[in-house]
Amino acid sequence: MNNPLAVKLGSIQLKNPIMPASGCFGFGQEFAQLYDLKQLGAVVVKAVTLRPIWGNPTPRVAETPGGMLNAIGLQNPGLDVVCREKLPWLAEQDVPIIVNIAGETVADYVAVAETVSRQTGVIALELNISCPNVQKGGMAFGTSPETAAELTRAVKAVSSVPVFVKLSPNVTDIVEIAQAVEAAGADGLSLINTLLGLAIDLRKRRPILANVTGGLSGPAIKPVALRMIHQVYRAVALPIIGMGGISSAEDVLEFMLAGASAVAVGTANFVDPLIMPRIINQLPGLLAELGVNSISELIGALEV
Amino acid sequence: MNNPLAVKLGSIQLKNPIMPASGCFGFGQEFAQLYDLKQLGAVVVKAVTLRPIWGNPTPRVAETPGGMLNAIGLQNPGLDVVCREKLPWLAEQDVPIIVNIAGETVADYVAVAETVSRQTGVIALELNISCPNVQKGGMAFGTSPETAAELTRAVKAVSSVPVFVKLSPNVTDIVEIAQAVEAAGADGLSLINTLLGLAIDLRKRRPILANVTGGLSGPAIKPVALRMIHQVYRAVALPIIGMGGISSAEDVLEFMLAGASAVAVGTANFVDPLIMPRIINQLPGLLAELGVNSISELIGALEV
Amino acid sequence: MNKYLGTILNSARLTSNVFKLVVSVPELTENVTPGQFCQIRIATELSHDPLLRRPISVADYDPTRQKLTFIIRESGRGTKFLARLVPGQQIDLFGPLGTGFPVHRLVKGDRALLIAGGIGAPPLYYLARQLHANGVECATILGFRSHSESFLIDEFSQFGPVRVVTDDGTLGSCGNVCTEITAWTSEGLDWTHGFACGPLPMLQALQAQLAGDGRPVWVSLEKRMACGLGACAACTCRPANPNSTASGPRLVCKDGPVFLLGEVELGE
Amino acid sequence: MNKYLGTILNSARLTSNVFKLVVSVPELTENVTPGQFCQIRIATELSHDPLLRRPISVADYDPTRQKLTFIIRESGRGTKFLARLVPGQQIDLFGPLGTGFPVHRLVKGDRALLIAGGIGAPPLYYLARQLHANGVECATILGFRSHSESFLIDEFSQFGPVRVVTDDGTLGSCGNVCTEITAWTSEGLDWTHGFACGPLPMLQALQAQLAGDGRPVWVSLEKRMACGLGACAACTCRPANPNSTASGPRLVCKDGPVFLLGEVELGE
Ligand SMILES: Cc1cc2nc3c(=O)[nH]c(=O)nc-3n(C[C@H](O)[C@H](O)[C@H](O)COP(=O)(O)OP(=O)(O)OC[C@H]3O[C@@H](n4cnc5c(N)ncnc54)[C@H](O)[C@@H]3O)c2cc1C
Ligand SMILES: Cc1cc2nc3c(=O)[nH]c(=O)nc-3n(C[C@H](O)[C@H](O)[C@H](O)COP(=O)(O)OP(=O)(O)OC[C@H]3O[C@@H](n4cnc5c(N)ncnc54)[C@H](O)[C@@H]3O)c2cc1C
Ligand SMILES: Cc1cc2nc3c(=O)[nH]c(=O)nc-3n(C[C@H](O)[C@H](O)[C@H](O)COP(=O)(O)O)c2cc1C
Ligand SMILES: Cc1cc2nc3c(=O)[nH]c(=O)nc-3n(C[C@H](O)[C@H](O)[C@H](O)COP(=O)(O)O)c2cc1C
Ligand code: FES
Ligand code: FES
Repeated sequence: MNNPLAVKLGSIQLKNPIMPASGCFGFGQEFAQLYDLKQLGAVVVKAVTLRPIWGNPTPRVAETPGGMLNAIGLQNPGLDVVCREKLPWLAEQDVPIIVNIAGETVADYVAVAETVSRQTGVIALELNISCPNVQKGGMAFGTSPETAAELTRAVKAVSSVPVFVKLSPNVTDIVEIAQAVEAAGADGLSLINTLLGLAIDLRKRRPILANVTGGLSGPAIKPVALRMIHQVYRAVALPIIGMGGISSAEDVLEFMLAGASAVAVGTANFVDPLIMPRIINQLPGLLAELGVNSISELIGALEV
Repeated sequence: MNNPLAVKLGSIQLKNPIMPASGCFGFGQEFAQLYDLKQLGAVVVKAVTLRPIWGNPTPRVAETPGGMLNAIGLQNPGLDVVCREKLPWLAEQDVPIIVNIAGETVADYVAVAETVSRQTGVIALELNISCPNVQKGGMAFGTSPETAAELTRAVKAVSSVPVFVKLSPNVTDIVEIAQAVEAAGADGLSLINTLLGLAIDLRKRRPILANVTGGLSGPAIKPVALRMIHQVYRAVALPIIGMGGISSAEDVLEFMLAGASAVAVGTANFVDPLIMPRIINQLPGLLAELGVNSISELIGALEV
Repeated sequence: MNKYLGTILNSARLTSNVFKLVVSVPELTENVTPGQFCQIRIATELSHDPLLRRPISVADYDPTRQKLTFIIRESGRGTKFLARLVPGQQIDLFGPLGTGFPVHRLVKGDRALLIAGGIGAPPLYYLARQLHANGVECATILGFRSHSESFLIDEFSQFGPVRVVTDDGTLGSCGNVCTEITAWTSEGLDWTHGFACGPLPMLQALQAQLAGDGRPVWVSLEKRMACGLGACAACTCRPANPNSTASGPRLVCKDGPVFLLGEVELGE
Repeated sequence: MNKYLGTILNSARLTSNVFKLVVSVPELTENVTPGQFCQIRIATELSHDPLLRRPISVADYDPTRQKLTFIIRESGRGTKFLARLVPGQQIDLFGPLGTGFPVHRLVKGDRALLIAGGIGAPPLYYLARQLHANGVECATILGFRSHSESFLIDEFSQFGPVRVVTDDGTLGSCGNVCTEITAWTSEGLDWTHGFACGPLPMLQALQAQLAGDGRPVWVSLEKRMACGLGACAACTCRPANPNSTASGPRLVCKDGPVFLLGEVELGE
């Protein structure tokens, strides 16, 4: 019998379209205490940089209506530790790995991409050109089509696995950026990263986040994510990993209708740490209820 | 005794900083059944265009997590009816009027501005260059600094009252647009208009809105609004009317800390139709609790 | 119209997904016309989600004891919230809103035909009670998907003859309200004024069936709303004859929800 | 650690803004260490706001009857929600989380000093009960702003001597926990292990006062959290000595909330 949840992300075959969003799942070890990671379509790990990063001062998170801000600042143990400890452990869990990579310069990205793409279990890279919480690099790469394309080209040249470029929603025209990275050879797109936001502590007259601003995620941004995925899906041919506020099996299918071939669940893991296996278990029943044989039929099937 | 709620919007003196956001209050007649409009700092009316507009097909609104989408499409009875019926009625309520104006071409805007700015009771125009729900004009004017500046200049040339330019948040760099309209002679800024979003009816596989996409408003967008106001406040000298998700007296003060000299309450009027008088009544107590003598001390007082 | 705090007196299931809420609203002294509705707040003041109020028709009103009744079908998040309310809890109501049925256009001796599809029945119940009290004869057709989804049948029977029709024939005759109008008419049903509430396809079919009939039929429409008050233009509908005078857009929340069948275009 | 459904057994006010929730969690069979906490979900599954869970320390645990106690101060939206819960309602708990107090590092004859500031008292109560059961002597200093804000005094008294200190002198001595440590020490207080929980300024003052003391003092820290599990890096703190081995960032939710005083930088 065919697996109704199987999807293809370009050349990549996944047993289901559900994966964690980068930064919301660490390197998987903590959630593995709660359930078997093998159930997931893939695991997207926290952004990896060349050297270890401490990240921003705390507070790093703030709750907002229907969402949250974060300004983690890419805290991670750096390429060496990731390749020596984190990825080997994850590879043993028998789940496909997608590594989110970040850097301050093109050379940083290239160095990380070259090494990390060759680690066991890594099936794709996710190029984070959209982190709003670092001074250098990050979102700066993601708001200009030219720099986004240049970076994509450089990483593609060294990566041994497909490269997904993760776009920033903080732009006037996301389609323009998507087309630029498509032309530069990207194998797929991830969207969206967080919207830049500010939360204020009225009594202290200060921003809640030590970093002043942070990235807005969670259900609040879902309509913006769906709109951008829909726009991009119609304009480029690349497979899309969709994300932004997903918190139910219904949300997953809405993202696929808008054009996502797979989805990432981020903030919702904090609300319900068991959400991903729950969604995976609910999807077959929901598809049956909707009269859909294979989830991949829904990709881009929105009628407008 | 001094009025602790008094604020100045450039040359305009308001008895308090609370006004409805354009499009969420019609021309005031409906809410006047619930309370005396004289209590408000000002009334901002629905966008007025040269000719009557029917607007988009329905459904025109969709609920989203912590927010809503609208695609009204600038439905309004047109300049003649507004000047003949709506504004005279409002002027009789003894509340300052700010008229939001929209159009498809620069000439449209100019024609509306010229006439409407001379109506009794009108203290300012709000130039809507950020409506995401119309095919022509609207947001197109608000996403390029050049066209925004050109339109501002043209309207300033004919308006007999101060002109506030209402900016779109759907841009990479809102500061750049703000600076362009400042240079073009704007007297103030209103921000933010709605974020472009999409909501999907999973069972019908169709967008919920007949117009496909719509503008996201409500608490969900509050962090984005605060961030943009903060950025713009630091970069331009113009007074700002802040809006985007305000639904409490605390929210009002947060917007003022970020840099707003006055605020507009939009979507929250639908959640609680009595919200504006309630906020106005609560503000003096809240200020006292915070040890603030005059609300205008808070404008831009965020410590970063 | 005003914002009121109500206290749940009773919550009861009528079918597996339809429930009745009886709410005490001590401060309500306004008149409530059948066909008017309330915008019910879903979340408490500590939560922003679900954000918007839900429009729900008044299914009954007892002005001496200030008791409002709503009959609600659990469909999405908001109505699921309402279904969980228990006696003693408070809800925030904004209403009564809109223009209801023209109860007083009918006088003793007039003969009303009430046509309800599914969850369209509640507002017609309050209407029937008032018409009956005014000496108007009421005949009612209630359409449901099946026996298990039927409700309010005995209640309508207090006011006159009731015919039930179901899609699957598990109760009453098999068919829909249109086939039942035809059947009952051939058996001698006679009416002077019609009133209908139900799903859009039912109203469209009714409009086709009764086109040119001449007798006035009022229908209660649904439209996605934001303000419920006439201020936001979310709930616009077009007059059926755009060349008529007074041809501007009509608002379901203010000019409606009750319109004369044929007065406005029927659409989502 | 797991996600559990609990049922409120009891909700009671301890002061005007501190309340106690007793929750039955039949499926909880794990060990719960004093100092561990739960992430409590605020909104129901039908609502996205307030979105995040709230970290609340376990104030007591009865493993035979699977009853968890939380003592909570109403401050913002989330704790206001929790304050409205009534017996019979269900809550969604994720826990027990984090690394608690090293109860078993102390043995019969050791003398514990417990230092609590305001809402810092609850986790120390559960700790005191376990230490006492293990034969450890417990001396407790409870600091409050004033008499009206005091709570748990009798409860701590079951386990040993208690000194109360208030900012305004309305109960016990006038001062803060630091002045009380000094006073009590001069009156002969003798302890081998310290445990503290309270507001950041109190912990900072304690650190200054006890610098170089030599006796181990464990403190329970607070930090804004998202996952509560160690996966998101929201709750990082820096080791106080960045040149020490094992010098990577520490996580309050996983490596803490209990740290040895002096082990990590104290900050918001
Ligand atoms: C004037 C009027 C009177 C009504 N009276 C009743 C009644 O007496 N009993 C009853 O069960 N239902 C009634 N409805 C329909 C009821 O408003 C919807 O079923 C309800 O809003 C759905 O909310 P939800 O949260 O369950 O669904 P969701 O899908 O979560 O709702 C999402 C949004 O869409 C809106 N929406 C969804 N369906 C409808 C609809 N059919 N009409 C209008 N808005 C909708 C909601 O109000 C909300 O804003 C009435 C509708 C109108 C316009
Ligand atoms: C490990 C740990 C144990 C705790 N134990 C208790 C306890 O037993 N009793 C008790 O009353 N309080 C305890 N707190 C503090 C409690 O978590 C906060 O008071 C609570 O989160 C405030 O939520 P709110 O919704 O009322 O405030 P809001 O201001 O609405 O909260 C907004 C956001 O900020 C976070 N936040 C606000 N204040 C704090 C804080 N002091 N610490 C961490 N996050 C915060 C909230 O969790 C939420 O994400 C503990 C905190 C931590 C970290
Ligand atoms: C705490 C946190 C940390 C994040 N870290 C990263 C990261 O390291 N790299 C990245 O590309 N995106 C990161 N993101 C963005 C998410 O991967 C995701 O794009 C975004 O949160 C929207 O999805 P959501 O609404 O489901 O959370 C982070 C998000 C959060 C909330
Ligand atoms: C139903 C609706 C209609 C609106 N119409 C207009 C309009 O005509 N002109 C305009 O400048 N903004 C319009 N807006 C945007 C609001 O004025 C405001 O900028 C936005 O909704 C953010 O504020 P809020 O979150 O408080 O609603 C409209 C918003 C809504 C929800
Ligand atoms: S719902 Fe706002 S005008 Fe009808
Ligand atoms: S809260 Fe996520 S790592 Fe601590």
